[in-house]
Amino acid sequence: QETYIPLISKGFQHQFWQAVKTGAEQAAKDYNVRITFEGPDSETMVDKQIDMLSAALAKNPKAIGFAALDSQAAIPLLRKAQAAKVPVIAFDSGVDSDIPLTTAATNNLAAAALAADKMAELIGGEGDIALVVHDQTSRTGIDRRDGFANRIKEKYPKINIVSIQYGSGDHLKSTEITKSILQANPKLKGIFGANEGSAIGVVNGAREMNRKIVIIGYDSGKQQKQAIQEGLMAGAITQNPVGIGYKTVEAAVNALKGEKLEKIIDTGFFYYDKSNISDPKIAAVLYD
Amino acid sequence: MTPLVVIKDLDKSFPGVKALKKARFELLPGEVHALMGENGAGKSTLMKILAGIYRKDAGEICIEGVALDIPSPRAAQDLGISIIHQELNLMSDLTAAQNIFIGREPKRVGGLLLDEEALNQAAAEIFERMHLKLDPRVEVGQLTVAKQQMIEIAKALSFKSRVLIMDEPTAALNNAEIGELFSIIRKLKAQGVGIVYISHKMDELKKISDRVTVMRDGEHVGTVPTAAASVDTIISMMVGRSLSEGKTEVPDLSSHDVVLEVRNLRRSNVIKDVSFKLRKGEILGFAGLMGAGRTEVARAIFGADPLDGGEILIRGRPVTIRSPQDAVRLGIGYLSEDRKRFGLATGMDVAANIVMPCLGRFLSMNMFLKKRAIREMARSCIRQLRIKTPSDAQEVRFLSGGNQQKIVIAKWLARDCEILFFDEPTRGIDVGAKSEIYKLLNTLAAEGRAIVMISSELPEILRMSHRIAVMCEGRLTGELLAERATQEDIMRLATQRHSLTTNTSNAAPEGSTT
Amino acid sequence: MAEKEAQTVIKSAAFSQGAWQKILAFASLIALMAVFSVASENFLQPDNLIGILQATAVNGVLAVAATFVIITGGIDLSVGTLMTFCAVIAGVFLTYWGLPMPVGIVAAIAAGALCGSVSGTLIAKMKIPPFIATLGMMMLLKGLALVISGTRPIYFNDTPSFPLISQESLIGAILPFLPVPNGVLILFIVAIASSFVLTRTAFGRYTFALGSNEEAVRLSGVNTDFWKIIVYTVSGGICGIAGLIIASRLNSAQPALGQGYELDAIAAVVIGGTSLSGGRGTILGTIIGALIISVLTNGLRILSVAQEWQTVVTGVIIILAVYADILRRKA
Amino acid sequence: MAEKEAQTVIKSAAFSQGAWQKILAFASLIALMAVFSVASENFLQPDNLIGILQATAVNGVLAVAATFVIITGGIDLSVGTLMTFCAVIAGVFLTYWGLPMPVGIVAAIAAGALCGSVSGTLIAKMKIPPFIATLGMMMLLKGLALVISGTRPIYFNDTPSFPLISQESLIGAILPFLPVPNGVLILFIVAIASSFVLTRTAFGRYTFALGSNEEAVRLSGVNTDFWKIIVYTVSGGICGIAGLIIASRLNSAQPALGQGYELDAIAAVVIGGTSLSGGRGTILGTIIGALIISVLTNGLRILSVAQEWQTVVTGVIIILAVYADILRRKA
Ligand SMILES: Nc1ncnc2c1ncn2[C@@H]1O[C@H](COP(=O)(O)OP(=O)(O)OP(=O)(O)O)[C@@H](O)[C@H]1O
Ligand SMILES: Nc1ncnc2c1ncn2[C@@H]1O[C@H](COP(=O)(O)OP(=O)(O)OP(=O)(O)O)[C@@H](O)[C@H]1O
Ligand SMILES: [Mg+2]
Ligand SMILES: [Mg+2]
Repeated sequence: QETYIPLISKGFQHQFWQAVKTGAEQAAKDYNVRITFEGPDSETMVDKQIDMLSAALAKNPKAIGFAALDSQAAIPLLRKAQAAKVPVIAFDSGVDSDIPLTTAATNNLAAAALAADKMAELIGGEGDIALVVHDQTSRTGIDRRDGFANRIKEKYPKINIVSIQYGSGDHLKSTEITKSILQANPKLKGIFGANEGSAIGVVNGAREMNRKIVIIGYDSGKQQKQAIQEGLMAGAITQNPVGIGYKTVEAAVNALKGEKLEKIIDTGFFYYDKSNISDPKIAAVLYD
Repeated sequence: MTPLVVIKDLDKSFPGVKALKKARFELLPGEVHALMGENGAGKSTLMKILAGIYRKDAGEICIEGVALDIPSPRAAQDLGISIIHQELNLMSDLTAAQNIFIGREPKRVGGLLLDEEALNQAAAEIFERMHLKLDPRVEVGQLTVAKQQMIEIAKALSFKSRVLIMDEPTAALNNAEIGELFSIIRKLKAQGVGIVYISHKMDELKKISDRVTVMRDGEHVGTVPTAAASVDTIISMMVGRSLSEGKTEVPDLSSHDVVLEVRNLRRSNVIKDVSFKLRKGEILGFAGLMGAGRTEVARAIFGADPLDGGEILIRGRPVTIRSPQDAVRLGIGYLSEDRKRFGLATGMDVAANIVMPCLGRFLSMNMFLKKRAIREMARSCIRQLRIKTPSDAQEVRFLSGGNQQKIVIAKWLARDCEILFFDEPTRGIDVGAKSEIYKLLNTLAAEGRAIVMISSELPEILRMSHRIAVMCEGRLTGELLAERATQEDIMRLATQRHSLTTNTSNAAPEGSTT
Repeated sequence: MAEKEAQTVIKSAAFSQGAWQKILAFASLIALMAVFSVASENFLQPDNLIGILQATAVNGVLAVAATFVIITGGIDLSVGTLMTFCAVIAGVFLTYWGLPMPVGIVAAIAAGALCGSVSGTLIAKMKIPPFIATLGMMMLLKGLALVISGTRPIYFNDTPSFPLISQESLIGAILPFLPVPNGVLILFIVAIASSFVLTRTAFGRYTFALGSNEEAVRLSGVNTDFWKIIVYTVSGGICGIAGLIIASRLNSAQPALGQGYELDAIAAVVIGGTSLSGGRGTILGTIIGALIISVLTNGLRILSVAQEWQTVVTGVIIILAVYADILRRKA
Repeated sequence: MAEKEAQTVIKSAAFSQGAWQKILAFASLIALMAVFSVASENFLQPDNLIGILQATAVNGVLAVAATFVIITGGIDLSVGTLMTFCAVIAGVFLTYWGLPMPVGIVAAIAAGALCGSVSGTLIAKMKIPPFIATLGMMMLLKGLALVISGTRPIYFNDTPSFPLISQESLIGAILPFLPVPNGVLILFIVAIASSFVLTRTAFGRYTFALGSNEEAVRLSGVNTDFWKIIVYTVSGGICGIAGLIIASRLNSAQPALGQGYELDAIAAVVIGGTSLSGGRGTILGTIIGALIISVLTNGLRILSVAQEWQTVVTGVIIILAVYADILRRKA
């Protein structure tokens, strides 16, 4: 009988999640298991994700991969999985619970702090900057915003964050937001876009306003890579989405074999810019 | 001469109702053929089938000797059949001219653009022919029922058809407009157009029709030449018995208390300084031409529209009425002239409509509906007013027009008000039921209720009222004692202004007695 | 809209009392379930069926709330964010202020009713079209939920009995083979109570009457403004109940959740045969509509249909289900 | 709904021809702009004003599309995802198949019209309520956009003139001080053409007539089904234009975008004074409505109001703007 492992992610349509899915599918092929990959439309839909998890459990899976939008909310179902002896592998961000056997994730706080360091370096350690974030309440949104903002506050007193706005990762909305931020702050030196859609929005906005500012993005995708190559974007943080997907499935397979797993699988993150974008190590974790 | 239309053995059923049973009808060119029958007899249904609105269940329709099927209104139009519906069927957001020519708009620039000018021009020409003073560019939704009815007529005329069906075209019109309509009908008749004329106004029969076909319960009762039949014969064919009529005895009311007094009522320029008194047990007739402001006065007193000034006293005490709710609480009821818009929740059933104003009486613990009591109430009204409906749970919109009107009356009977405004209460009601309603009004008055009856039918006003108030252009132009008043007196008071049609003064006194 | 439905309705009216009719109303739902049962053995498992019911609880309660408003001919876009707002209010009372659970429950429902009455007042007294009034409320409440909660989820860890509201199973405690979660129980209680109120009370009667012909009702001496406000107030209170269910289910008040839920709720109402032009509708229909949505969503997931195809299929089946219902009424 | 508006309408109609009236219709918009100009010097910059116009382009075109449908008394929930679908179609034609730009443009608009005609057919022929038919289409198209694009954005890098559609400025090339982007130009062309069509052609006449009293139109022998399908087809075609504008602006077809846009579009229409019960409405109103939304959003961002408060304020101001409009018509 085939081994079935559903993955419940935080999203589906964004390129980041598609890359995670690619990684998971790759691992599924390598280890000869069947996976499905699902996620709600937006990162606010906590209950919709719970329903997905519930349906996944009804399919008698061998193991489950789960990227919790809110780890507390999922605990009753995770307990159910535990009772049914279905190993749970957390991915993307942690679940506040000891039920998941391991977590394959990026440390978003640290990654965003690295972005802050790069920003500070590029604008010369002083001046006004702003953030365009995808979501005000989701874990990734909060971590990237706080990781960035706290690092600025702690280490760069002369840098001033003048505005933090949220655009749902919608390219168009993020473009409009960027334009109003630039309009309101003529002396703005840089903007951090906290996910792919936000980052592209920032690039579009700056281009439409014809303003030269330092833009630091997050994740990859064709447009972001292109923006970096053309010099519109200074650089971006990339996680290793394909790796996250791959490691999640791999960990599940190992758990089923009865192997002992590390509590954390750090899938790592990198800062990339024009100089190292073609570096094989970086290119491997970027997606189109 | 081949008949224009021959209808044979037509059957039509609606769920729970057999509306037509082997119905027959024949129409000759150049004939005005009256179609008579009680409310719910199946007149409108028969004509709707002829106009392609309903499909027949069985039977045959021949147009000029050819048996054919009329599947859609368009097909009927192509056959030269047009209809004036009993219920207004207008697009209230469009202008008069746009309504008339919907689907047949004149075009320009190779058929691409509407020729609005030609459209208005053509409508104006039709209005001209009807001697109707109306701007073709006015939005229909703002017009009174009467004017809307005139637009329906104009629309039907614009088709230049061979067969013209008029389903109660005069229900909302006054004598002047009726006179105008009749002269148009005579012209069409001379051109060989066949006209089906449905009406509950018996006096119109003699004036306009050549033959009369009577229907009862969906069946053909008989067809007679109008000249050879008396009104009484026709009535007894319709209702299966003869009706006795008599003028109301006017009781001596001078000792009765004044229950309602209105002083110097004002509302923009539609009500100008109206004052009157209403005594207990009195029926006060409100006469006037269309648009005289009678409806406005009733609505204002009832709190449906805000007042600019004036005083209302009930049993000698001044009251403020800000909403219909206040009015009803003070024992005032208002039966609206436009049943579809203001009278009925047509999507709800008969019982729900009847108890709407007095739902409070049918609640236990002020909250829960006493369903049985409601049904009993409804059934007693249905019996009393002979409302033709399969059950009290039938939705009102499936009833015939006259029966809908009876529901509105039943509503206010159930409410049991001290002071009642009846605005055109017998509009669209058959002769049998009309005399029932007259009896009812008399009984109500005898019980000590005070009644204001607004009516555009002078014979009705003269017959029913104890006292007659006449309005013109928002002013009360006079009060008459019913015993001595004549139609001429009323018209004189009512026509101190311009009517909707231009030649009011010569058409007006054309009223007759039934 | 009313006009074109007349034809269908004429024919349906004759049967509308029949029990046969009531069973047929479930036809699409049962057909769907039959298909999924055949397609996957996992579908008809008790656990999964209970999962479906639980997934219906929140949307079902919101749809009941929306039904009241839609019967009056109005529309309520704020149900989703109002639910969230009420959940946040419960969180503030219970977690931030540490008050006892009944207080939190009352506060959430009262907050819902209050917000509903504000919408109702805007609509009835200020004559603002329901679409705009509730759109405004939707945004207002979305923002306020974030402001009040400090843009953070509020957890109910200090109120250990809070999960009781929707997760535990009272029925299961009595009938162990039927572990229906309390959230579902609440849905059915709300539905039955609402259905009773709509068909048996003066309030229900006026709700229908407002949607049928408001002006005629006003001219019958009924205080239409008052009743309209009450309708929105009741609807708001029911959204408060939905807020409690979702908060209990997630053991937290998620302040960003809620937008988009109004569409699901309205869809359930309309799939259930209630007309957006007002004057007619049933709670039973709404519940069936909500179940159709849940069964469809769950079934496609159980069949592991690719997510992009899930939405395609859902769209098509919703249209087909409503079409089947239209054909049934014609027949 | 129709009934309660009668009063207001009666009074408004009296003036409706006046130029004064037309100016007053802008009152809320101008008041908003005045407030923001005073509050921030950055607001009234030419750059920012052009930015506002550009931000209105997509929603404005969608709102125009929705206006047609709403005037008939229907509703179109699929405008947002249809726009995306059309953008993806353009991507497939231009990038995947490498066809010349005009072909892609025609394909996108044709795809929109085709989908619109499907919705129209469902509504007119199968009598499916517009809410359900377009909800189904919304989901269907959302899924199909993902399927066709392979859940990846499609870039237009191989069609170098593609950004021309919305980014470059034709007007700016002629009048250098007025660098209005082409997207805005397209919005105005679409608006003027639509307004012309609605007021001057038989199609426009039937659009209003259908919303006013469909049954009466049918009884007048007009093929109402046919015209209804045409209305949805035209509306779909206009969504196709919106798809081109957004694709050109983002230089890519983003298949995941679009849901939620329908609410903004409908809001613009209703703020602009078009009644959801059909029969009346103007394109000018719709454009003003769309501008009110853009100005509000932009202004609050320029003032750096915290995001949670932005939604609160937006909700309140939308209600107030509509209320002001109601008062104006009464006065
Ligand atoms: N659409 C319908 N659905 C159900 N019953 C209907 C429908 N139309 C008419 N009926 C019923 O058919 C019968 C005949 O109605 P019809 O309208 O033809 O009467 P009528 O002779 O025109 O009466 P009135 O003088 O009151 O206008 C009535 O009992 C009516 O209730
Ligand atoms: N809804 C309305 N909108 C605009 N004007 C109206 C409206 N209703 C009535 N009017 C106008 O108010 C005046 C008084 O009309 P009202 O209906 O009170 O007259 P009436 O004497 O009752 O006549 P009718 O025989 O038509 O009932 C008329 O000039 C009429 O055109
Ligand atoms: Mg009739
Ligand atoms: Mg009158």
